[in-house]
Formats: sequence, structure tokens, C-alpha cells
Amino acid sequence: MNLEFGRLALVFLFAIIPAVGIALGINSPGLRARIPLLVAFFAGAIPIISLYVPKKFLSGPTGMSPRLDQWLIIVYAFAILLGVVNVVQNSTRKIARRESGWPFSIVLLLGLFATGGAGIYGAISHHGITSLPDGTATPFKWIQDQFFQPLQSTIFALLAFFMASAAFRAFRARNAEATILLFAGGLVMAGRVPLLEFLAVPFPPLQPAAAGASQALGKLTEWIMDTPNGAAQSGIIIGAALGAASMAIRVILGIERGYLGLGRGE
Amino acid sequence: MPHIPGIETWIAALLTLACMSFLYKDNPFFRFAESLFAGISLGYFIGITLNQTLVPNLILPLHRDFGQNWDLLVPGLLGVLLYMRYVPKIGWISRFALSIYVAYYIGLDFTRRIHGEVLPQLARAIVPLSKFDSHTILYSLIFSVGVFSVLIYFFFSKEQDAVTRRVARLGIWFLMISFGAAFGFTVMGRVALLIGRLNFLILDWIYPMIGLR
Amino acid sequence: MRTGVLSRASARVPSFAAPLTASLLVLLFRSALAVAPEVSPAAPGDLPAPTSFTAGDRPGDSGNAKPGAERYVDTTAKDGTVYRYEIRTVSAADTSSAVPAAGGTSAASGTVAAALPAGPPLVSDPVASHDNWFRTEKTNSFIASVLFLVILLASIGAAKSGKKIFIRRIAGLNAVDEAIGRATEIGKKVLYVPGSQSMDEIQTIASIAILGHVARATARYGTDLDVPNKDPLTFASAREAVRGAYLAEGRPDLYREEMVNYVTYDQFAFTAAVSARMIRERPAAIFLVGYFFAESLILAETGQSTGAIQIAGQADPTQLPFFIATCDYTLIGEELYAASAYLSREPALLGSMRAQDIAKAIVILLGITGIIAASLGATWFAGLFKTQ
Amino acid sequence: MAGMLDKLLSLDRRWIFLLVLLCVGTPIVLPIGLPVTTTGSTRAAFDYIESLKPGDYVWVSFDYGPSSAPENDPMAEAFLRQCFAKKIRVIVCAFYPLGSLGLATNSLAKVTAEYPNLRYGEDYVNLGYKDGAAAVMRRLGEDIAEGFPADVNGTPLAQLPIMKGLRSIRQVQLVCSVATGVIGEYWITQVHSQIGTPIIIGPTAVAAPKYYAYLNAGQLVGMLGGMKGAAEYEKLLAARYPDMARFYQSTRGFTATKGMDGQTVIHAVIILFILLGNVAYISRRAAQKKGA
Repeated sequence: MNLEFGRLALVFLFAIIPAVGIALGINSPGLRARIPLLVAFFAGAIPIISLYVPKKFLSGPTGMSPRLDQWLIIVYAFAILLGVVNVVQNSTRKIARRESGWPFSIVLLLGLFATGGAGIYGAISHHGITSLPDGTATPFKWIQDQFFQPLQSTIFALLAFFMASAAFRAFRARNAEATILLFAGGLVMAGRVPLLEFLAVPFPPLQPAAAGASQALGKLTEWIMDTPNGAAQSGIIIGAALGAASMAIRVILGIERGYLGLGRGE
Repeated sequence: MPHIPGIETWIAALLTLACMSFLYKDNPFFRFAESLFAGISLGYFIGITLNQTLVPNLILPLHRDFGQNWDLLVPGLLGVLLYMRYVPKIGWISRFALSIYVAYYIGLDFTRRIHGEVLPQLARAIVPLSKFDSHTILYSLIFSVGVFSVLIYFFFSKEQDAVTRRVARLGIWFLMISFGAAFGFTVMGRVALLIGRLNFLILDWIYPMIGLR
Repeated sequence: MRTGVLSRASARVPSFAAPLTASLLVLLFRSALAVAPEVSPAAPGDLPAPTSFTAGDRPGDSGNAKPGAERYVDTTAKDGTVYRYEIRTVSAADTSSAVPAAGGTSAASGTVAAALPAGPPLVSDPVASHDNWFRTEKTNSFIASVLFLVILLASIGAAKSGKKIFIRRIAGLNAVDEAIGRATEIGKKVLYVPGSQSMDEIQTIASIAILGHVARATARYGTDLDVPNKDPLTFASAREAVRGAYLAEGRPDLYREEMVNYVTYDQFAFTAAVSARMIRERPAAIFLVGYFFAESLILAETGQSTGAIQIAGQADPTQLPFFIATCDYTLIGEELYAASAYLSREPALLGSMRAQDIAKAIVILLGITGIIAASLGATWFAGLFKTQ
Repeated sequence: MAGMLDKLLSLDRRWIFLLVLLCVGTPIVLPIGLPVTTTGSTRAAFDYIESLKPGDYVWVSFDYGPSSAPENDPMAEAFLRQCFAKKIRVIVCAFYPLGSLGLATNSLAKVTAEYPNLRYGEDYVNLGYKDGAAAVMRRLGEDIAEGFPADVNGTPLAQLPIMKGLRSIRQVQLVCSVATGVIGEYWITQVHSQIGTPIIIGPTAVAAPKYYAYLNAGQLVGMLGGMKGAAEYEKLLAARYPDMARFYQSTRGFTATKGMDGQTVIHAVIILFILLGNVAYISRRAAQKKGA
């Protein structure tokens, strides 16, 4: 039995205190908010302290901070099923009430149970989800390759169309800001492909000049990406990081608690 | 010689076309593909989570070496607590699991923001301007002016005066250059994705059918 | 070309009292080195033998550090045991055949047996590793964190004790009420997508806070709300937030469990389903607030084509160009985090926003000082902010 | 006129979608063959492989997944073709977790079919996929068999004639990493910096700027930036090898040259549309001002 200090401390903070909190909370509703916030404080402080204090019980490979991370991966895995329950509830309701498009809910559930079932079979049969002992693909892998992959890459590829329509509509010289957006976008787009060489095709004598100009445009693109774009990104990142850091402290101190459904002063 | 592609190619090709039909308008084929996609993808992650997280991270460690890993029972229980939301009277119990999860990663994020973003970005913006050659002006000066003017745009709690208003305006211009450039820069990658799909449709599905290869 | 390899020698001589240290680093002066315990012939003429090397503690770790590029870090040293390290040169021709066996202590001696002409050994002072209390190399970020915490707590304290705090107009946030008002007028719902990431991302938490305000408004006006989710924990949290908002507005009767619903875990399956929902149900207002990846443009461009008022927000810059191009209002970067202070005007939140401004002012000041210092030749100043 | 401008400004976006489809799809069927100017980094990569001798070893690593295949496949195939044409021995492996092995197997099957004299296990070998790229690469310096004990079919390396006498990656003359993410950087930091083996990277266009820094620092012998770089490489190959010129001209399969046709046309069309939209917008605004 591993009874390292870090291990015991984790169990105390995140099992014993919550258990006590649940027991007390049943009778006094006021504690139902306070004890989860107290536990949150400890959970949030551990990684921060661990960055600066390299003591083994805290930051070593099996110390409190990495171990809590391993714990939470497991908690997260449980959450997936939370979503599945909701989807099954909503779909069966649609089918039962014959809401519009209910046959598609049957399709959804069929896909869900077939793929999920194949995945569960993989775990129970100890074959896993990639290949069977004879080297052929498992049913799970087959569904992944034949259905999941093409669907995924096609929806992703729709972006090419949306880029074009969004650019056509948004890149208009409505005011100074929009004009800057337009020029930067146009220049970079032109600098990414041998556009000038393409335009010079009908005029062979111009081709060498076009090639040179094309390379210069490529350099300009690089400069825009590196310097003005890099500067703006740095500015956004610094500002956003300070905003995020302040939000983080508010969450750890229990000032920001909307994520638990708790309003102010509850 | 025409040669009919295998069932796998047909499934993938028809699903590809069904998805693309959404560009024209919503239709039953797209709706079928979309519902199937939602179902399959959710089932896929059940399989992945079970086989790649729960089995190797929870079940196997408990099974193989309980003494070393007994503490993993706690996250298992915390995971179960999430479902208490479905029991109306004691729904609040699920808060424990959520609050630990959120707070730990938010703490981790806090350190990452200060340590990994604010300080290194600040260090990057500190550039010597001792020489006034074209390189210094084109790269270093413009870079630091950009960083600081964007930061001034993000001041919320101070009313802007004539100077800060102009600097903030400059900051907005930098932002607009950045957004325009990033947009233009991305077109190519997205078109490559479409090329990939069209390659599949034309080279793997249509060509074999009409006897080209 | 000469190359070499460095492996830990078996010259682990338990030695007299030496201070405890962490992982041991050996600084290489040439890339053509190998470590071995035995005495060997002199180094060939064309390769200068190293004249000295140091073995020592790498401060601020918990013992087992990873090997770096130019230094050798002993990850197997036991805390408290004292070691000596030896280093010596071998030629490339020998190492190519002999080195593959290296790895353990016995292999190291095997290397040397084959690695003829080798230089004389250099032996380090005795060293040992120990478990530390503070990562000295992170002092700068520690000071920055503490400073930020102090400013934050002081500002929140000041704001709570009644100090008035100004807040400038943020167009995207003014539009929140307008958008919900319009949805109420035409009797269509409000669609709120809290990003595609989980609750381990601060932008999601900020989005959930904004969702709380939106849900309060829809509860007040009796407008329908729809919150589809990609992440299951975000789903759980969004559900708490919306339920809490309807309770706080005294309208639990209007709250329905289906308002916050789960779609699927895959990025693009989620995108397809939500886009289709936009086309089929034509919401009057669409909020895309949180952390998005490539799905941003598909969602926002589809929403744009339905004619809905669209408000987007993201702190990370990668998807902002697409929101700017397709949405009526976009919260850029830090504006996302200012939103809950702006919408609620709560003193504690306004105070923390003030603290962010003070921190930005300090960053700008340090930056300008740094540029002046660097221009005058003091490059160490920028080094103060470099992190490891 | 005003009516036409209004029509253009409120153009149904489905017309744009159709145009995109045509611009990208047509060159796959009917290549245009737009001129491509070769750049220094691509030429350096090409010249380096040209300078190798028959019997040398080149390691081709597939470090990308299906989503960037249109950009990366042509690079990998161009490297393979050049090596096989020069009778260089090729070792193939895959490090990208999602689907790189399938891509490696397909590309290898496709290109080796063009060279019927090649024998598996003697002229080329496919070592398959391994998890944990950085850790595996570190082992390659000591013993390749430690990183890859067997090839993709499970044959131990010792039984493969091509691996005879080849123990460490330092004996390999060149590594070509065709990469989408960070794995290309591992080749530089784990293999080139530690062991010294020369590296050529073929990154996607999005990742290319990062690799320019390594190229400028002299840590790469050459680089192919995105689909454009691959198209340049195809042009160089066609100029040097008449067989390949015929091949690249006649193939119905996909090439970067065809892809670049599509990319150039679509970029040009989007820019044209933006220009038209602005002309329409500005002239309508001017007309409104006059009217008011």
C-alpha cells in the first residue's frame, strides 16, 4: 500500500473534505456552495505552488500535482458518458413524440450504438480497437476509416468555400480599419502563390520581371506576418494572458463562481 | 476497362457528396450524413475513452497493482458524483467534481499565462533601437510600437484622452493588419483540404468507374 | 569529422561529505567526448582534449531532470549519494562502431575498450543531488505572479470599499441586450455556443460567465435559449449556469433541461450539427463566445447567411480574423475577460479589471525602460524576463 | 449599371461556392501547367540528393496525416522518385500518430510500381510507425534496431539485406522529414544537433515560417515550403530526368504542380472578387452621395 505523504494529502483534500462536506451539506444548505469552493481553492493552489516548489511530494513524477492531473483525466473520462446520456435522452424523446425529423434521430442512435458497441467490444475482448489478432481491422477501426474519416475531412474541407465567400463580403473598404484589413489580406493572399507569374503568362517578355516581383511580394508577405502581425499577436497575447490570470485567481478565490451555477453572494 | 470501386470507396464518396450538398441547401441527404456523423463520432469517443483512458489509466492500474494505485478509486468516485445532477434533491453534490477539475486546470493555466506568455512576450518586445538603419525601423521599431499600442487599446478603466485615443487607434490598425494577413495566409491550407477531397472523388471514385486510371 | 558520446561512467565513487545536490550536469567543451572510467592512451593530435569540466547540481528541480542538448544530466543519480564523474575524448571512427552499446555503466567501459586513441580522463569534484524547496531559475515569474496577486487583491479591496471605477464602452457587449431584445421581438430563439473546449480552458470559464448574463436576460424577457455543447464538462457547467440564472431571475418555470444540450465530442460533427440547426431553426441572435478552432468560420459564416445578429468573442488570436470577417460584433482578446465585469458592474469584478490595467501599465513601462536600456547596451535587462 | 452593381454586391454566395469548386477541381482533371519559379531552399534540397552516390542511404520519414496529404504527399513521392532514380537505398518510417503509416505505405506502393526493378528489403524498406518520435529518434543514433526492432511486416532488421552494416543513423547520408507539426523539429533537435545527420524538411505552408529559422541557422540542408515547394521540386526533377518529365506531364494522379494550378487560380479569383466587390461598393456609395 503506497502511503506517501503527497498521496494521503490528495485523498484528504479531495475525498475526505468533500465527504464531510456532503454529510454536512445535507442538513445545512449554506455549506452546499461553500465547501466545493474551499476544495476548489486547494485544487487551484496545488499547481501554482508546484511550479515554484520542486519538492518531491508536490512536483516529483508521482507528487501531488502530477498525480492530481492523472486523477482528473479519469474524472474527465466519466464526463463523456454524461453527454451520451443527454444525447440518448433527447433523441428518444424526439422519436417518441414524432418531432420533425425524428427518423434522423434513429440514424443518430444507430450510429452511436454501432460504433460505441464496437468500442466496448474492443475493450471487453481485449483486442483493443485497432486490429484483430489476424491483422485485419476491428469493426471499430473499419467504421472509423470508412465513415468517420471521410465525414470529418469533408466538413473540414467546406472551409475552402466559406473562406471565399467570407472574404468577398468582408473585405470591403467601408472605413479606414476595414480598408487596412482588406489590403493586408489581399497582399498576403497574392504573396502566397505565384500570382504575378500567372498573370504574366500571356506576355512572355514580362515573365522574368514577374518572377522577381513575385519573390519580392513573398518577402513582403513574410515581413507582414513577422512584424506587424507578430506585434499585434504579442499585444493580444499579453493582454489576454493578464485577463486570464486575473480570471484564474477569481475562480480559485471563489469570487467567480458562475461555472457552478452559483450567483453572487449565494 | 471500367472497374467498379469497392464498397468502402462508395460509402466514403456518397458521404462526401452528402456533406457537400449542404453548400447548396439543407436537404435530407445532408441531414442523414450529419445525424450519422453525430452518432458515429459520439460512439467513436466512447470507444476511445474506454480503451485509451479508462482501461489503461484506471482499470489496469487498479487491477495490476492496487497497493500503488489505490488512490485512483477517488477520481472514480468523483466521476460518479458528476451523475448526481440527475438525482434532483442532491444535484448539488456534482459541484465537487466540477470544482476540483476546473480549479486545478485554472491554476495550471495561471502559471502558464504569467510564466509562459506575459514574461516571454515582454522579453521579445524589448529590442535595442540604438541604430537607426532601415532594418531597425522596419523590424524592431514597428514591432515594439505595435505591441505597446495594442496593449493601450486594451485599457478599459481609463477614459481615453487625445493621446491615448490616437495610440489606441494605431493599435486597432495593427490588429486589422494582423487579422487581414492571418486570413489571407490561411486560404492556402484550406484550399489544400478541398483538393484532398476532390482528389479522392475524382481519382479514386470517378476515374476507375469510367475506365481511367 | 569527430563525434562522440557521453555516458555516465561507473566512476561513481562514494565520497566524503559533500553537499547534496540535484541532477548532475557535465558541460561539454567539444562535441567529441566520451566518458569512461579506465585509463587510456593519449588523445590524437588533431583534437584538443578538454581542459576542464564541471559536475554540479542543477538548482531547482526535484532530482530527475531531462537531458539537455549540450549537457549531460544524470537522471538515475540517487538523492544524497555522492558521485564523481569522468570525461574523456575518443575519436569518431571508434565511436561509430562502439557507441551503440552505450547506455549502462558496463557498456561505457565497453565503449572505451574499443575506442582507441582516447584522451586522459578528467575527474570532477564529488557531487550529489538533493530535493529542493525553490526553483531559483523561476524567480522572475515567481515575483511577477506575487506582484500580480497583490495588485489584484488590492484593487478588488479598493473597489469593494466603494472606489468608483470607470469602464470604457465595449461595442460588442452593448450589443448583447440589443441582440436578445431583437430575438424577443420576433419571437425567435437565442443560440449560444460556449466554444468547443473544456473547462480546463479559462476562455470557456469566461464564456460561461457571459452565458450566465445572457440567460438572465432571456429569463427576464421570456425568450427561448439554446446552448449546444461539444465538451461534456462544459455542458455540465453551462447547464448549472443557465439553471442558476433562471432561478436567480425568479423564472424557474421557464427553464427547460433541453435548453442546454449535448451534441457530440467531434469538432466537425459538432460543427455540422450546429450549422444545420442554424439553418433549420433560424435563431435571431447567435453568440459564439469561448475558445474555437477551425470550426469558427463554418459556424460564423453559416450563421451570417441566416441573417441573425452575431456576437463572437475569443481571447486567443488564431480564429479572430474569421470572426471579424463574419460577425456583427467581436470581443477581441482581453475584452472577453472584461465582459463579466462590464455586464454585471460588480465591484469585485471591476476591481480585478482595474488590476489588469495596472499590470498592463507596468508591462508597458518595463518594456519601454527595457528598450531604452537595450539601446544603451544593457542587454541584461531583457534577460530578466526570459523564462525557462 | 447600378442594377448590376447591386446584384454583384448581394450575390448569392452559392455562385462563389460553385466557382471555388470549378477552380479547384478543374486542374486535377486538366492541368494548366502554370510557371513555377524555383527558390534557393528547394534547389539546395534537390542538389543535395543529386550529389549522393548510388548505394547511399536516405531516410524518408512520413511525419504528417491525411489532412495535409495534398501538400505533403507530392513531396514524399518526389524524394522517393529521385532516390530510386539514383539507385539510392531508401528507409521509410512514420512518426505522425494519426494515419501516417497508411500514407507511407500508399506512397511507397505507388512509387515503387514505377520502378519494377526495385526489391523490397534490398533497395528500400518500410519500418512502419512508432509512438513517441523524439525518444525513438534519440535511440536511432545508437542502434536503429533499438528504435525499430522490425520492419512493418514484422521481419527483424537483422534479416533484411538493406540493413546489413547499418547500425546507426549517423551512417545515413540524409534524412528527409515530410512534416506537418512538431516532428520535423525533433529531427533537427534530436538527430541533427546530437548526431549530425543532414536534414531536409518538407513542411506544410502553415508550418514553413518556423522552419525558415532553422534553415537560416544552417541546421537544414534544404527545405520545400508547402505545396509551392513541392511543385518547384517536381519542376527540378522534370528538368533533370526526362522520364520524370514525361511522367509528371502524363500522370492522371495528383501532383503538386496540379495543386498549385488550383491554388493560384483560386487565390486569383478570390482577389478578383474582392476587387470587383470593392469597385461595386465604392461606385454605389459615390452614386448615393450624388443622389443625396
